[in-house]
Amino acid sequence: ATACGSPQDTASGGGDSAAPVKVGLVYSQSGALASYGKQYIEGFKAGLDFATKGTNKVGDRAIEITEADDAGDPAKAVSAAKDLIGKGTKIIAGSTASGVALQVAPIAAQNKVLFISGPAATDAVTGANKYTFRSGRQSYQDVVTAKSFIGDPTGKKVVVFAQDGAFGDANEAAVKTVIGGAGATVSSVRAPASATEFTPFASQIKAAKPDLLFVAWAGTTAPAMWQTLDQQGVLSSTTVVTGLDIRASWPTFGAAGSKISFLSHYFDGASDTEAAKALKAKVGTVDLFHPDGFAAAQMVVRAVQEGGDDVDKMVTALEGWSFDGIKGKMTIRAEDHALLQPMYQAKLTGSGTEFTASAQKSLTGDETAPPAVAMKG
Amino acid sequence: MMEPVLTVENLSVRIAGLHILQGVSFPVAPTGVTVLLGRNGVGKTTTLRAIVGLTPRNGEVRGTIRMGAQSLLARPTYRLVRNGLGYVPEDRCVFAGLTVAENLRLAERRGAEAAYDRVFALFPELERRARQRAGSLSGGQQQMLAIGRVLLNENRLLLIDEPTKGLAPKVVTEVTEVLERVAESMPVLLVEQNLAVVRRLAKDAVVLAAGQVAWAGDAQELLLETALTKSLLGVGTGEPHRGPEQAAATGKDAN
Amino acid sequence: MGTVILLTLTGLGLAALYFLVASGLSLVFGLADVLNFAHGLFLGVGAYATWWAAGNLPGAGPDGFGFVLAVAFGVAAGTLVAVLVELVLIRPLYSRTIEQVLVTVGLSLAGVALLQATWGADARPFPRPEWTRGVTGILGAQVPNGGLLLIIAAVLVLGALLAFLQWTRYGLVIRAGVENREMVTALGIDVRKAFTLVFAIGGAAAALAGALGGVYFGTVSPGQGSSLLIFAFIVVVIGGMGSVLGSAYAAVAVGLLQQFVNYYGTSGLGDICVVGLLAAVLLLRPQGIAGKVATA
Amino acid sequence: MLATRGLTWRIGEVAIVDGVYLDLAPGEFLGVIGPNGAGKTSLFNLITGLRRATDGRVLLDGKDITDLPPHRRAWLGLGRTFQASSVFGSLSVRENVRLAVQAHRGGSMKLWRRAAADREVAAAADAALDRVGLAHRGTALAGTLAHGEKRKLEIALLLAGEPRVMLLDEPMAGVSAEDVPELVAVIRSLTGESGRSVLMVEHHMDVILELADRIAVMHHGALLACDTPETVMANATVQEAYLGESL
Amino acid sequence: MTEVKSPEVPAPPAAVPAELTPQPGRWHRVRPYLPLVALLVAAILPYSTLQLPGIFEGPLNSPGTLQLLAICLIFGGLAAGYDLLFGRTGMLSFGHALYFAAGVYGTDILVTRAGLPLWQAALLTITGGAILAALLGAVALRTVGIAFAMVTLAFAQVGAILVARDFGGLTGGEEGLPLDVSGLPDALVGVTNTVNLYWLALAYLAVVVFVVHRVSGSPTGRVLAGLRDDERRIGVLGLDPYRYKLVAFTLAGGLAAAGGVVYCLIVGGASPHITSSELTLSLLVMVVLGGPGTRWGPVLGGILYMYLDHRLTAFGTSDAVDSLPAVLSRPLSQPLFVLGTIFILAVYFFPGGLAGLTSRLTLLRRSLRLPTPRSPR
Ligand SMILES: Nc1ncnc2c1ncn2[C@@H]1O[C@H](COP(=O)(O)OP(=O)(O)OP(=O)(O)O)[C@@H](O)[C@H]1O
Ligand SMILES: Nc1ncnc2c1ncn2[C@@H]1O[C@H](COP(=O)(O)OP(=O)(O)OP(=O)(O)O)[C@@H](O)[C@H]1O
Ligand SMILES: [Mg+2]
Ligand SMILES: [Mg+2]
Repeated sequence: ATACGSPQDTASGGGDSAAPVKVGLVYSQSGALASYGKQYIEGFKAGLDFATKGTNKVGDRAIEITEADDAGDPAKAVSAAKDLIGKGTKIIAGSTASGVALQVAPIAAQNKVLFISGPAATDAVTGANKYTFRSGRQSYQDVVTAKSFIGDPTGKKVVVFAQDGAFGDANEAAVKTVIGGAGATVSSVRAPASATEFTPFASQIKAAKPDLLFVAWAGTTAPAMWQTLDQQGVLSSTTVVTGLDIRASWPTFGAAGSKISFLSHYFDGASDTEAAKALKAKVGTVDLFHPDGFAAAQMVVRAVQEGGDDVDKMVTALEGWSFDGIKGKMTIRAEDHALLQPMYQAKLTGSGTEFTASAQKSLTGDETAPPAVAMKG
Repeated sequence: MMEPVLTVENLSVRIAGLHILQGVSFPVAPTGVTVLLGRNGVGKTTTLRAIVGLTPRNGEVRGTIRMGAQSLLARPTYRLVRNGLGYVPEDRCVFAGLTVAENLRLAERRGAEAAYDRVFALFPELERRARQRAGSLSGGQQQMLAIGRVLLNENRLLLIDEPTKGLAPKVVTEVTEVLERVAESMPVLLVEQNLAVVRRLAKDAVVLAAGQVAWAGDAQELLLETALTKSLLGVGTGEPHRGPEQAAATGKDAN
Repeated sequence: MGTVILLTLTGLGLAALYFLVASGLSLVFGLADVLNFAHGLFLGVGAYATWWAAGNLPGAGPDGFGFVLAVAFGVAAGTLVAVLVELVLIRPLYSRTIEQVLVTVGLSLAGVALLQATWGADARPFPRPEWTRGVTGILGAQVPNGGLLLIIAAVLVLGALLAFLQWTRYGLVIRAGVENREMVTALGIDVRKAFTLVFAIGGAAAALAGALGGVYFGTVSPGQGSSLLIFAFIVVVIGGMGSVLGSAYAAVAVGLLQQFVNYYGTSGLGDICVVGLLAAVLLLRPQGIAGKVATA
Repeated sequence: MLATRGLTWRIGEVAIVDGVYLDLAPGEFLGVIGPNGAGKTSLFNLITGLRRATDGRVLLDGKDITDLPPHRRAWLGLGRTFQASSVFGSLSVRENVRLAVQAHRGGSMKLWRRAAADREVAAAADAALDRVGLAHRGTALAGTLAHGEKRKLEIALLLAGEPRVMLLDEPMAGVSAEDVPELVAVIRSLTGESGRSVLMVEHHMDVILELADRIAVMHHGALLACDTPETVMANATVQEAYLGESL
Repeated sequence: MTEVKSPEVPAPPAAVPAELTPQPGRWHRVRPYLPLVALLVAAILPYSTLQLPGIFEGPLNSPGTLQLLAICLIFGGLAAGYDLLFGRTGMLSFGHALYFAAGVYGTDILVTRAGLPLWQAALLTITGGAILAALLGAVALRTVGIAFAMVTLAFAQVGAILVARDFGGLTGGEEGLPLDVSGLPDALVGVTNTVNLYWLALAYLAVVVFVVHRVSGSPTGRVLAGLRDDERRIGVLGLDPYRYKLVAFTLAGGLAAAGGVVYCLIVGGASPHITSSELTLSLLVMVVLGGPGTRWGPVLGGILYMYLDHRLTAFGTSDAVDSLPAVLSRPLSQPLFVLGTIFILAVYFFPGGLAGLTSRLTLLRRSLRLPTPRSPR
């Protein structure tokens, strides 16, 4: 090899129509979201298998996957993305954490590569730029599902209980638009994400006497939060809606679990599609973020099929595309790349460490569609 | 001559690359006071600390140090002390945050009677100030506490580093008297700059110079020979001399 | 009225948790002079060991005597780890404070990662007696029993620690050894034993906090210890390094402040107030509430 | 020149320094003696501002300096040594003195000049080292000096500041007998120059008697006597409280 | 009033700044030029296509490698700046991350939210960072020792809370704030231009090292070294310790803010990771790992730390680790486990830090050449 080169070299991808297609997966293999990442990658592999019918090839081009760990840190994700792009990767997928997705998205746009965000739920990924897509659901879709629990919202009183920060802000805003916009009065109780003692907040909620309580809480303090809401009698006095997290978290709801109405992105048994069967055959028990990986693989295959090495063609091929995913019919909305998909109402039953979720109702992708946003870049 | 209580042979200490002691050998007689003399920085403190196993971690000790047939090198300090080696350091090192009583209590040993009456008889001040924090004692008071602490137990040998440093003349006299009485019952290896004190106490003397023993023998003989003293210590001893060598209090107090 | 009582008692519960974490930290910090960033690890070990014992140890379980046994096992495990850490890692580094910080930081990273490697990153439901899930009505307030349990434990630990330090010979040795380790040895005392003991006590207190914290939170997760640590540090500093009693006062102040401000003020203000309290205390009394006035 | 007016420092109920009135004339050498714990070091701490007096005033040239921080007092010409050597252990001996010289020449912030390049400072520092006989140890780290050598360095640091009023706290402590006359000569030469005043605590009576114009005796924080050496030595109370019977 | 001494700060191991003790020897004449040579080598590094398998993913001139190197260089500079406080003045600040974070968020907000041109944003940010340091330092420096460490930690904690609270949507909360690159010079955008970011980082490092070197060799630097040993003595010599410490604190804060500006460009945004107290702790680790109070130690420590932090994620997922038995591979696949273990080992095997290594090697070499004669007898 030569020892000298230009500092602005980047490997040019493709050109050779039989060369493998490089796909980079940047997600959390370690760190706090490692188990989300694990589901994502299992789902992706099953999805790739499903979409290529076990060949791992699109046409005669093999799909070559490179995985990189971001440990939940945007700086590491950006480094990994730059490294992959420098090596000629045209497709990057992954992003377990919202912060990571938001910082990788501009990199993709600057370098004109396709980026398919994963489990990151932030609404801001939708419409971030022309090159950015998402394979999972977004907060807005959660909230629309929550709305389905109260029938006619007119004149009802809704309280949002959420963490400080962007995640809480997004949820509060979504509830105000969706449920408030439909005629309910929405107020909120916010707590620091680091809080360990929830009695003051439970008291505030109880004093507000809501018809519906929407809880948006992520993190390890959630069980303590639920227990406090239960102990202070909040769960038994009103309808409480929250998102159903991964299976591992179900037992942590304890007794509170049966008193909560869950909206769900996905759980084992929520759907019975071909894709779901294929996935289940691969991974055994399906969990929350398997579908995100699965859909990402489906999108990657579609992009390569239609676009080859041309990223702009890939984008065109994905925009407006509908496909049969794990959850049923999924549609990539052309205007802002939102992924319209079915959502579920669920109930948790069981005790000890054995809990099962069952679907109460499922909502179609159109029913839960978020309002379209303008493409930012 | 009787079997020495402690024998130092060919002791060599390096600290941080400096060769401070270069083959020092001397015996310590089983009775009375053996005094270690020498100019500032010659390595007197270093010698005592090597004996009691407190050479700093960047130091290196070679040679032999024996108490009877037993070698002292490479044994942890606390064991040496429990075996009857009492040590009063140069800068006193009382525990500033503890009371006087607690400082003394710390020196008690399991299974041995602590001789409080002896200590309080020698230093009544300590009894009066039993509940004062040692850190707020003056320099001299701290020195008394440091000596008192070691007298609480029976020892086979006492190592005392400049006990009169920083003490008022009156207290120097008191301390000297105490040491004189102590020396009746146990041998002492004393580092002292105050020649008046040396004259009063010392039986044997060892003079260090340039990292080696320059002179060893009978202390009174040394002090009588003005020329010899002058050449070894740089001072005349013609008349009783309240040495300028009286050093000041250091330690954690005051300032 | 009910609200005030509720906030006070739950605030005290929080304070008790802080105190349990902080007391061990304070002892090790103030007395052995080790800024122990690995304290969170001891907490995690205690919590996981309790969790494991409740499921796997014969005789132990989530309720009644079985639970006591599980907690005892957890505390023993935490103590053991703390002692090992002291013997193997800290002991060679006494009087090299910065290196100790480095080692304990390394240890906290590695240890938490190890917990995560073994049991996964996700929170696990914690075994706990039925009683602790309930509430007790006190003057119209529904006070969680988990908090009450913490308060009782904290008071017992406080009493035991004070008695130990004041009245035992080891307590004395520990207090002296902090000032001048060398001189303690020169009085014929094996000071290293005392420091090991301090670590054992710290480890035990942390492990107990971990186990009871598990009851309180309902779950155990690898990072739980570290997230409590920052408040524990604040409590230690406000209370005065090395002062167990000071830690108790400070814990109560911090717990109540957080609780009340979070209720009456806006969210997040509680934490900021605690930080403000810390700054104020340090500026007015740099040695903390009960810190010793060192003579300079 | 330097005066204290009822200077008092209490800790709780105890008066460590108890209403001390002292006057130090220009060029005067005042020795301070007193038993251990009499409050001599504490008095120095009050005068130099390391401790805040609970009561009373400190005047320098008639100006009230009681509320000034230590460095402001140093600017006005107050310098001291410490009973327990306090030198900059991680700097070389020469750097120690250079720092003191630099402090004396005005402590303005110089972030961008090379310290080593300042020849004047270096020369002044070397001169100070020479005077105490430490020139040969210039490159040694101050922290590794033997006790006696640190004492000398302390004095060199003081000299470098060219103070008008010097407070010496047991300067002879731990100095080799051999070097004492030399050091005494250095201290004496200080006073000769341009009306400098010295306040010196020393337990060593020979030195005090040799140098001091007047001697102040402290006892239990209070000033017992302040007079010529002869008068003080003859004072029965002093004999009893301080000197004790001769060895 | 009695003066009160707060409990001992863990005083940094005393080291004589190299520039204060002239070292005679063979190298004497070459030495001053070594840094320049190193700088030159680092500057032309991106022209090399050298492959260092196992050390970097791609050749030296690939964007991934350059990005990683750039981040390492930034932290090298950051550690060197922190050493001005810790190693050279003996101030143990636990809140240095705050000024770095102020640099990152300041730039990001001014560019993205206020739309300022980069140079204005950078200038404002650095000035602002220094002023912030001056203001907070003025308060914190009223305490000493551990109390000082804790007050600075507390201030940094407030910073972290403010960022997490996301007031007015300014900081993006836990999701962070991607940098809007539309107003940026083209040379700083895109993967192909990573090399420019690398040079920028190198320039930052060079500036910090030069400033720190210059300052610690200056009369003021000597006072700082004196402060490290005995603050009381400095006061009695006629220097105001407070003023000098404040200058050092402000300068270090300004340098950290400048580092934040460059870091923001390199990573392309801000995320709350950089506000955590762990970052300050890492700075401490970097400095101690390298050797406090030495010219190159902190730089090397910072570079090494960041390198390990980023590369260990790749190591953990490598096949070599995967093929080990589970007892080993599970912990080894946790980057933090490996990093933590490395610190611990480093403390035992490189006491005095990396910088101490050279002197130890010299000692070794010398003793090999002329074995010390054992004294006879
Ligand atoms: N930790 C150390 N590192 C480097 N040098 C040291 C150390 N301790 C002592 N020394 C050096 O060893 C020599 C002997 O010191 P030591 O304290 O034993 O002298 P000394 O005879 O007790 O003097 P003094 O009468 O002043 O107490 C001195 O030159 C001193 O500089
Ligand atoms: N911080 C403090 N707290 C309580 N008591 C103190 C404090 N500092 C000094 N003292 C007490 O004040 C008295 C005077 O102490 P000081 O150090 O001034 O005496 P001194 O005259 O210098 O004695 P010496 O000659 O022994 O050095 C002593 O009794 C001492 O115990
Ligand atoms: Mg000595
Ligand atoms: Mg004194």
